[in-house]
Amino acid sequence: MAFEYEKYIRKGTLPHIWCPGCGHGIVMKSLLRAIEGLKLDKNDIAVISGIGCASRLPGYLDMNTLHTTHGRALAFATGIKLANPKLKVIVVSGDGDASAIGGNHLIHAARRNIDITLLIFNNSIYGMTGGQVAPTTPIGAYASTMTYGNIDPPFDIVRLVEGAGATFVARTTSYHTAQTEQLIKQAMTHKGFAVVDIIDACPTYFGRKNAPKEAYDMMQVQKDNSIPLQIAQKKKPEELQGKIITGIFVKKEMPEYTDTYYNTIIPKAMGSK
Amino acid sequence: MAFEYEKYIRKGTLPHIWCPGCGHGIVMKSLLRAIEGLKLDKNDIAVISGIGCASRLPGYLDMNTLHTTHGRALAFATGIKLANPKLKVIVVSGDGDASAIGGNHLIHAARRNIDITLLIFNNSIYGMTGGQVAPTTPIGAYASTMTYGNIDPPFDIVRLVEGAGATFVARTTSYHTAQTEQLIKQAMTHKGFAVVDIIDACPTYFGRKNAPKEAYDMMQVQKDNSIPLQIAQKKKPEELQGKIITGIFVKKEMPEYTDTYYNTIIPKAMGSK
Amino acid sequence: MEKNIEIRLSGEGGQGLILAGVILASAALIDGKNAAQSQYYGPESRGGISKSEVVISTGDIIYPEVADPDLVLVLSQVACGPYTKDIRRDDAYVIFDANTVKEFPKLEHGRIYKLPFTMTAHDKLGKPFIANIIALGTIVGLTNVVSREAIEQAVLARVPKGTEELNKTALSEGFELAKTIK
Amino acid sequence: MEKNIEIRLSGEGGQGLILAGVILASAALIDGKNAAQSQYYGPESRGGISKSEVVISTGDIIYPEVADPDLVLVLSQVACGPYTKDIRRDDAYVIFDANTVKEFPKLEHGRIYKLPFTMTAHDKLGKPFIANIIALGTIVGLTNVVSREAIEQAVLARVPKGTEELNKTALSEGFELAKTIK
Amino acid sequence: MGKKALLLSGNESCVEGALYAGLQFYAGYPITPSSEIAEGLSRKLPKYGGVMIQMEDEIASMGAIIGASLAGKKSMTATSGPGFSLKQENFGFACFNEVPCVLVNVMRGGPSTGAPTGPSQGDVMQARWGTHGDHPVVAIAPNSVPEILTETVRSFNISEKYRVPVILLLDEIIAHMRERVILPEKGELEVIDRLKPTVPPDQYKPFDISNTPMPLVPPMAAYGTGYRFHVTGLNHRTDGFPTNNGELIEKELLRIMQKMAMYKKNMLKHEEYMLDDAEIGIVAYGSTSRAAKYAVNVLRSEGIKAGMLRYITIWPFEEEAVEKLAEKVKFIVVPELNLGQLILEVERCARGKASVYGVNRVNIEIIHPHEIIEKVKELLHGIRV
Amino acid sequence: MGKKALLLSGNESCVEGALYAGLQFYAGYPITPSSEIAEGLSRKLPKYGGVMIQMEDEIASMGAIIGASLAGKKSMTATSGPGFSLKQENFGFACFNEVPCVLVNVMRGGPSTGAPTGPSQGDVMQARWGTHGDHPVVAIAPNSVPEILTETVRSFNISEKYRVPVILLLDEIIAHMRERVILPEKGELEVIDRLKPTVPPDQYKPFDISNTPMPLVPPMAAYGTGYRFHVTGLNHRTDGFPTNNGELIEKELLRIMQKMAMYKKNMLKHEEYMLDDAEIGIVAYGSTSRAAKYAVNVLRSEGIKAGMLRYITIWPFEEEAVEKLAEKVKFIVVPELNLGQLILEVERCARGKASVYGVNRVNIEIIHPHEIIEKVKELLHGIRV
Amino acid sequence: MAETQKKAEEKPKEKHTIKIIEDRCKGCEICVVYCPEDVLAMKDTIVSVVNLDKCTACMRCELFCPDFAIYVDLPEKH
Amino acid sequence: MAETQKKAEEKPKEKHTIKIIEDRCKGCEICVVYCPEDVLAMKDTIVSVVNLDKCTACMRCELFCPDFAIYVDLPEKH
Ligand SMILES: Cc1ncc(C[n+]2csc(CCOP(=O)(O)OP(=O)(O)O)c2C)c(N)n1
Ligand SMILES: Cc1ncc(C[n+]2csc(CCOP(=O)(O)OP(=O)(O)O)c2C)c(N)n1
Ligand code: SF4
Ligand code: SF4
Ligand code: SF4
Ligand code: SF4
Ligand code: SF4
Ligand code: SF4
Ligand SMILES: [Mg+2]
Ligand SMILES: [Mg+2]
Repeated sequence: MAFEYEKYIRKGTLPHIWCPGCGHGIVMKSLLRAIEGLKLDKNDIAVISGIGCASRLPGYLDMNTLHTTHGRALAFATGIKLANPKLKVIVVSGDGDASAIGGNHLIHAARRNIDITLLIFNNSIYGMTGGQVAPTTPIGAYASTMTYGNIDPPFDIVRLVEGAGATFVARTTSYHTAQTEQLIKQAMTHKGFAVVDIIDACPTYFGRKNAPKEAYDMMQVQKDNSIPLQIAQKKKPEELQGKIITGIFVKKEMPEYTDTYYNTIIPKAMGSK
Repeated sequence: MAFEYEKYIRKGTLPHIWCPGCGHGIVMKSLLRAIEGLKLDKNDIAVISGIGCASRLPGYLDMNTLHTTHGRALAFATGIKLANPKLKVIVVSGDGDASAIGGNHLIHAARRNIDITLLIFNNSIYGMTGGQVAPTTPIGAYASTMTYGNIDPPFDIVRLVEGAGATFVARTTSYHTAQTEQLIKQAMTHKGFAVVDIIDACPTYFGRKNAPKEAYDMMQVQKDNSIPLQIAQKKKPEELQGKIITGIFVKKEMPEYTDTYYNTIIPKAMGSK
Repeated sequence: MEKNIEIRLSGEGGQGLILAGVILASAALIDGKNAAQSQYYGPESRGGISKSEVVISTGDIIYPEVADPDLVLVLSQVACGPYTKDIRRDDAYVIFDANTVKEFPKLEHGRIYKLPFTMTAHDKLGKPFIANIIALGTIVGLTNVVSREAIEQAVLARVPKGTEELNKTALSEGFELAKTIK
Repeated sequence: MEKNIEIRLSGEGGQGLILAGVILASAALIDGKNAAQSQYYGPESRGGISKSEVVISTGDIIYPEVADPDLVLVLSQVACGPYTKDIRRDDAYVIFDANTVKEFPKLEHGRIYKLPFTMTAHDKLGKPFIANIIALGTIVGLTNVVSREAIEQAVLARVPKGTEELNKTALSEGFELAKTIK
Repeated sequence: MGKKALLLSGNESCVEGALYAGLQFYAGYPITPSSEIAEGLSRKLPKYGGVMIQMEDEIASMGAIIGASLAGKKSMTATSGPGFSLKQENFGFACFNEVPCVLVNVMRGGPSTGAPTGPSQGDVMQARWGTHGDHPVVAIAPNSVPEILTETVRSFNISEKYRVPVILLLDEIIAHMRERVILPEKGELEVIDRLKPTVPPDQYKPFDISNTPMPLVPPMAAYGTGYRFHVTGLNHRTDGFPTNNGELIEKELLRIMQKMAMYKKNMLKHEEYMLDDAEIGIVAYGSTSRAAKYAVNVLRSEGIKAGMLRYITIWPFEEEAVEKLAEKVKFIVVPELNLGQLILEVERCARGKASVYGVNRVNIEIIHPHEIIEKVKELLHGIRV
Repeated sequence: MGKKALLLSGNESCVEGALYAGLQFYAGYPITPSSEIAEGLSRKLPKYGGVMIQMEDEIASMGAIIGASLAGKKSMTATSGPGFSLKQENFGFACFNEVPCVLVNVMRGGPSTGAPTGPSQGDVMQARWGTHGDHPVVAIAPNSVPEILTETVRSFNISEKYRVPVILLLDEIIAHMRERVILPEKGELEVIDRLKPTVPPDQYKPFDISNTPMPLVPPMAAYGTGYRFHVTGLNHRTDGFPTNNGELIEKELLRIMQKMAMYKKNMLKHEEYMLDDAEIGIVAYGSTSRAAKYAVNVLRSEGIKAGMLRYITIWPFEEEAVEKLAEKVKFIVVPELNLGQLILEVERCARGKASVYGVNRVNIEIIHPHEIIEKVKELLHGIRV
Repeated sequence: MAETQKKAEEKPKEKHTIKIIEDRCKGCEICVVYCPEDVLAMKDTIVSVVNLDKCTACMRCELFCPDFAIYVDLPEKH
Repeated sequence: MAETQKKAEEKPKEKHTIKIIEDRCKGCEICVVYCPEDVLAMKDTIVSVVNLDKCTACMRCELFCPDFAIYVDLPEKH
């Protein structure tokens, strides 16, 4: 075997529950390769998720795992990280989980710059509940709660978290397995809140009402529509319409929250009467 | 009387509950002048707020007013606007109300570009509950829940809502009464979601633990620290440390949500069988 | 037929059991009868155990699920255990897919049949997913719980455009299978 | 003193009534007694009705608020109505600020005094906000509910650094006022 | 049977009921097993000129429907357990301010995320007590697909007529089940709209009952109609403005509760099945009542005089119905798809006059008639388990 | 009285209790009248090496303390009504996954925003039923400032020992009141820590009870200690993984409830005051019980044989205490700062053996002893109001 | 600078008065501090006019007062 | 291009096999479509190897399979 994924997977949990062709499985593999690349001990990794198809991921991982409530993974993760700063904390979210109901925790985690890596499995739809519109669904796309085509302008997750203060922000697609692996590695190495927006495919529900329908075709679209940031920067806005710009958008050093707490507040408090 | 504020104020409701020197009253006056300037009928204005000192404002206005739950004003306002699109809808929020507990509704209203004007009375603190840290409190400032000085990096509200997709974003201070009036007017004229971040002063609680303490001194700081955007753009980042950059940051035309719903979805639905 | 007819279609997610149940219930309505259709499925999008139940009656339907099965269809191995254990009547039909079910549960009651729905779907029609419609044909052929016209009309009303002929053929295949055991 | 002593300090927000109550209760603790202090204030930061109640006892304090007032202090007009109506004892002290209260409620019970706390604070000490401490001095002077040492110690422990002298003077002024009516 | 019979799911039937009742605004957030309500309305509501919006979460959805209702539109939201919990704060706002609206809760297996596709009746007590503070509540639990339609209409009617939010408590079984429904013609069912004020705008107070044709129910103006009023979640006076005056606070709270007491009889609804000569009482609601009815039939066929009291309106709880029942039966059995919730009310109202026993299940299956039958027989033969 | 007596508010006393009990993580969101707890911990908790964080809202606060508890730290949050409503969804997660933590709810006037500085006991039923689905709950309601300290310690102990979230229900009166408190020395009060697993990591299952010294209570590993386990809000098996198997689902839910039943007696606590020969029973809790005790004294002094049953642990409800009381008294009076909540449980458990009457107030004032006294006299003289 | 303010400053110094609503004044001193002409002063905890003659009707006091307590009463209708 | 992928491509074409875990394969066809050498094909609803010889061990099937169902079994330990 070229890569021993099973080393990180809980025995007896495969096959997973995802549909044929669901991109979540592809991203999961990229995540595992990234973890392997960082040579981390499974005991030191905590993986937390909310609710949704993507959020079923932690259950498969042989690590410290927690499957919380819809949208709230970052809040639980904040508690875990602050309670045990030596844990490497990864949050796995669907786009709905992270940016719809979970939007507030997203921007606040970004603001605090707490050392959590957030992976958004962004398939532009609510998979788990059957294809309702998400805050990431493109204008005009069909969804079970957008019978006449979506009129809600989608978030640009990258700009959203950047505006909220995130110190590491990147984007890739499930098709770009190597880039995903690399970006996750860099995100996990970054000290502070790091977000990777991973454009992903839900053939079952996004595909049901939109074209293309097949998983492999959806991956092809990811491939064809992607433009690396360096190239995109040289293009005009019109040329970037509908494109997926990939790469690292933000990477900056700022005090990390857990660190500041333990190294500033506690000493100050202990010093004062 | 130079300006007849009372025309817009409900009889018998003054004096208001705000503390001596609280900036909320100054901003309220700027708001009333802006409304007068737009020659709007009081019957056609709805003013909605959450909970907090700032959120007590609607009660004083002789308009359609609603004082909701903490952080949720934009959600209620969205229902009002969609139910009766001819209403001019203004949401009045404290910084905590808008960006702490209400952060999710803030970014989603921005994303939707719904025709609501949001005024954030940004005094960098939770006034109503007694001076706890807010997501806008500067690093190092003291608050009743930041005994050893604040370590939570604050939001830049302008960047946050810009990142979320807002189509009109401006900043001013309670000191700049004329600019506040003008910006509110422009925000209200803008078709879409418009945010005015108004740097404001809470002498009682922000002043209690930080310098300066007096309302007039806090206003002086607002004055001295403000730099208009056009000038700021010519300065280096270092020179802008701790400065309040004022002016209009974003102003762009995008389809407005209510409009799109009534003019796209409904006709489509009625047309289809 | 005074008593309610209680039918359970079981198998796993992806086999079109819910659709089959809905079609059967619609057919009952077309015949002027009353029907209640219900289902269970898990969160897995594929492979999870699943069932669809239809109760058909000329009068009111009090209990809307299968309380005392008249017919149980089993299209997959996972469904065998849980969904056949409440068969209490000797005249109840228990119909297994002979291709997908390998180990058959020991049953104390019921008339047991093993029919090649999946194989028929695959070999004769070239579409494995059509086994549900074939099974419907067999059920109606066997029990006359609804009229042949009604089931045909109901199938055509609910299947995707362009697949009408295929589905009609599938139904007929089901009726043929019913004849083999009647 | 076997019975609890029940004291109510009333007025409006900003008059320092809560602080006064806390000081009085602390003084009781210094004397080795038991005390319970409670308060009510509205959301207005200024002008809203407000009260602070202190129950002092050598034994357990069962009901922690004023059930049967021994002393009611009224420092503002708004507090007159609501906070004097439950006075049931003829020997209860009812002390109004003669400067801030203009209309006095008609009371059936109690020993009623009107004392110039605000004026004393303003004219003699130049600090209107110190009326609360003056009133405390008067209360202790009148009732001996706590010792003079205890109240002095309690005041000094709770007032801002640098205002110790001012507060001590204020207390003395209060004791003086008490003498005028004793 | 002149009109066409449709095979509808419970959720679809709810959509039809809401449209029939005049729904004009829906805001929701998807959650199994309620999502088909939003999906159906996404397609149908704009055909009626109404607005359907998917909000960012359940909290926002509840806020939006309150806003829309205050702006004069009949409003609804739908959810399931986790979302029901999230809506509680704003739901309390609606209760307190007497804002008409309908909150559909399609119950699923709990607690927490539980079993999203599993049936349950686990939120019955939450419907009564889920938000903080004392507040009026109406909760209605139909037991069939056609009844969902008529009870949805009744929910809107109660909500509008008495200015009280109504919770429509469905369970996953009937929400997802399909049954025959005949859509009512226009005029066939009563449709009630809220009372409008008759006083001129400058005399209008949103909670004033001195000028209402319906005692204790204040007429309700809509934002944007020239009536400029204030609404707050703080304790308020009849003019809608906040107050700290304890007397006024209590008066207003009591008025709302008295309103509920006064009209309670108009909100209540129950079904009695073979109760006349019953010696054994079964108290049930929702899908479980269908197993109970089946059980009654079986028991009767075996000569056991069982009868069923089915609550259609669960809250306010019709205490008298249990009191009466307890007087005459040997014992009462309460089957519920939870660990015993409404049984507490049954026990309370039985006042010791009849023993009360539960039949409970939380294994995400519907209660089977045989379980009820066995329980009754067991109790009859004096065997306690 | 060797140790120094401090004048502390109830909220300050709660801070001292939590620190004494070993609190290591606090997450909260400010709300009157609970904020002083967060403020006190902001100053004191880091002195103990613990973390105090103000989160973006109450939902996040509840989530964070669950996370921290799973990472092995004793955790707490504090709020009031509106925040209590918001925390319900995540609170249910903690109940279901048996995550030790303490949720302080300082009750204020409700419903909705209500009267933020007004006292209330309006969330008593919400504490039991606020989240969806069936779930275990412990709620404790002290009645004095010193008791807040000891009951906070007891809350942590129960929570840790039995793996159950505990709600500490304070009311605004005792939270803001100041009384004399003597801080306990180290060792003076018992402090209990959760059971740690004894099996090696590869055999560990987070809800497995086959290897526990305390029947039905699974030992609890912490994240990051080599025990790699899974926790989910879905219905799960003993190994923590989700399941759709109805039998397993029911088994696990019943186990949690059985655990509560088994240890209920260890969680219960009540005070009996002059009950031995009582002819009139007063059932009370929280600040109201102090008015009740005062009333008992006054009534006794007038020759009326009244007595008080005070619930300190409210949930689980000690049914037997009321049952016993109902057997011997003429009637029971239940004073509450709400419109009648715990009285429903009292009524239920009295089983008709004694009539039960409420004394209720929602005018944001504490109940006065005289109101109770008058009610008792009125009832004694046969006058019903 | 916005209209209201500009208008006020350009205005010729006509006869006008400063109106103080004492019930509303909370004594924050903002008007006193920001009056460019020292027209106002605190008297106890409330503001009062001490030098009306110097007043230029610049409107600052009115614009800044958070409490709707001070108005510049211009003679002509605006 | 990331390490894993590069490494695989540079590798000399040694003897290797494609391992398919049939229980896991959900028949999404991704591996079939993205195999550059047409090594794979669908057989019923499951993938199968039809032309191992052409396989270059490029790893794409393994990288892309969402179901952990197909692996390139390289002879040497990695
Ligand atoms: C409080 C709450 N609201 C709603 C739901 C229902 N729900 C479950 S997952 C989900 C959205 C899933 O979409 P996404 O997060 O994009 O993940 P995906 O399934 O697409 O991977 C929703 C709305 C829930 N479980 N809890
Ligand atoms: C759900 C809920 N949580 C908390 C509170 C308590 N609360 C009331 S106002 C407020 C914050 C006020 O700060 P801000 O919004 O900045 O307004 P300001 O008072 O400073 O004008 C808080 C936390 C509440 N009322 N409801
Ligand atoms: S529904 Fe969509 S997101 Fe969910 S498993 Fe299936 S393909 Fe993936
Ligand atoms: S507390 Fe602060 S924000 Fe609130 S009224 Fe006082 S000064 Fe203004
Ligand atoms: S108008 Fe200008 S000059 Fe006149 S009092 Fe006011 S601030 Fe002073
Ligand atoms: S600004 Fe207004 S409130 Fe402040 S002192 Fe002047 S008049 Fe009074
Ligand atoms: S390794 Fe490459 S060439 Fe070989 S089967 Fe996989 S995709 Fe095809
Ligand atoms: S990619 Fe994986 S699951 Fe899909 S067909 Fe190939 S082996 Fe099967
Ligand atoms: Mg998604
Ligand atoms: Mg603020």
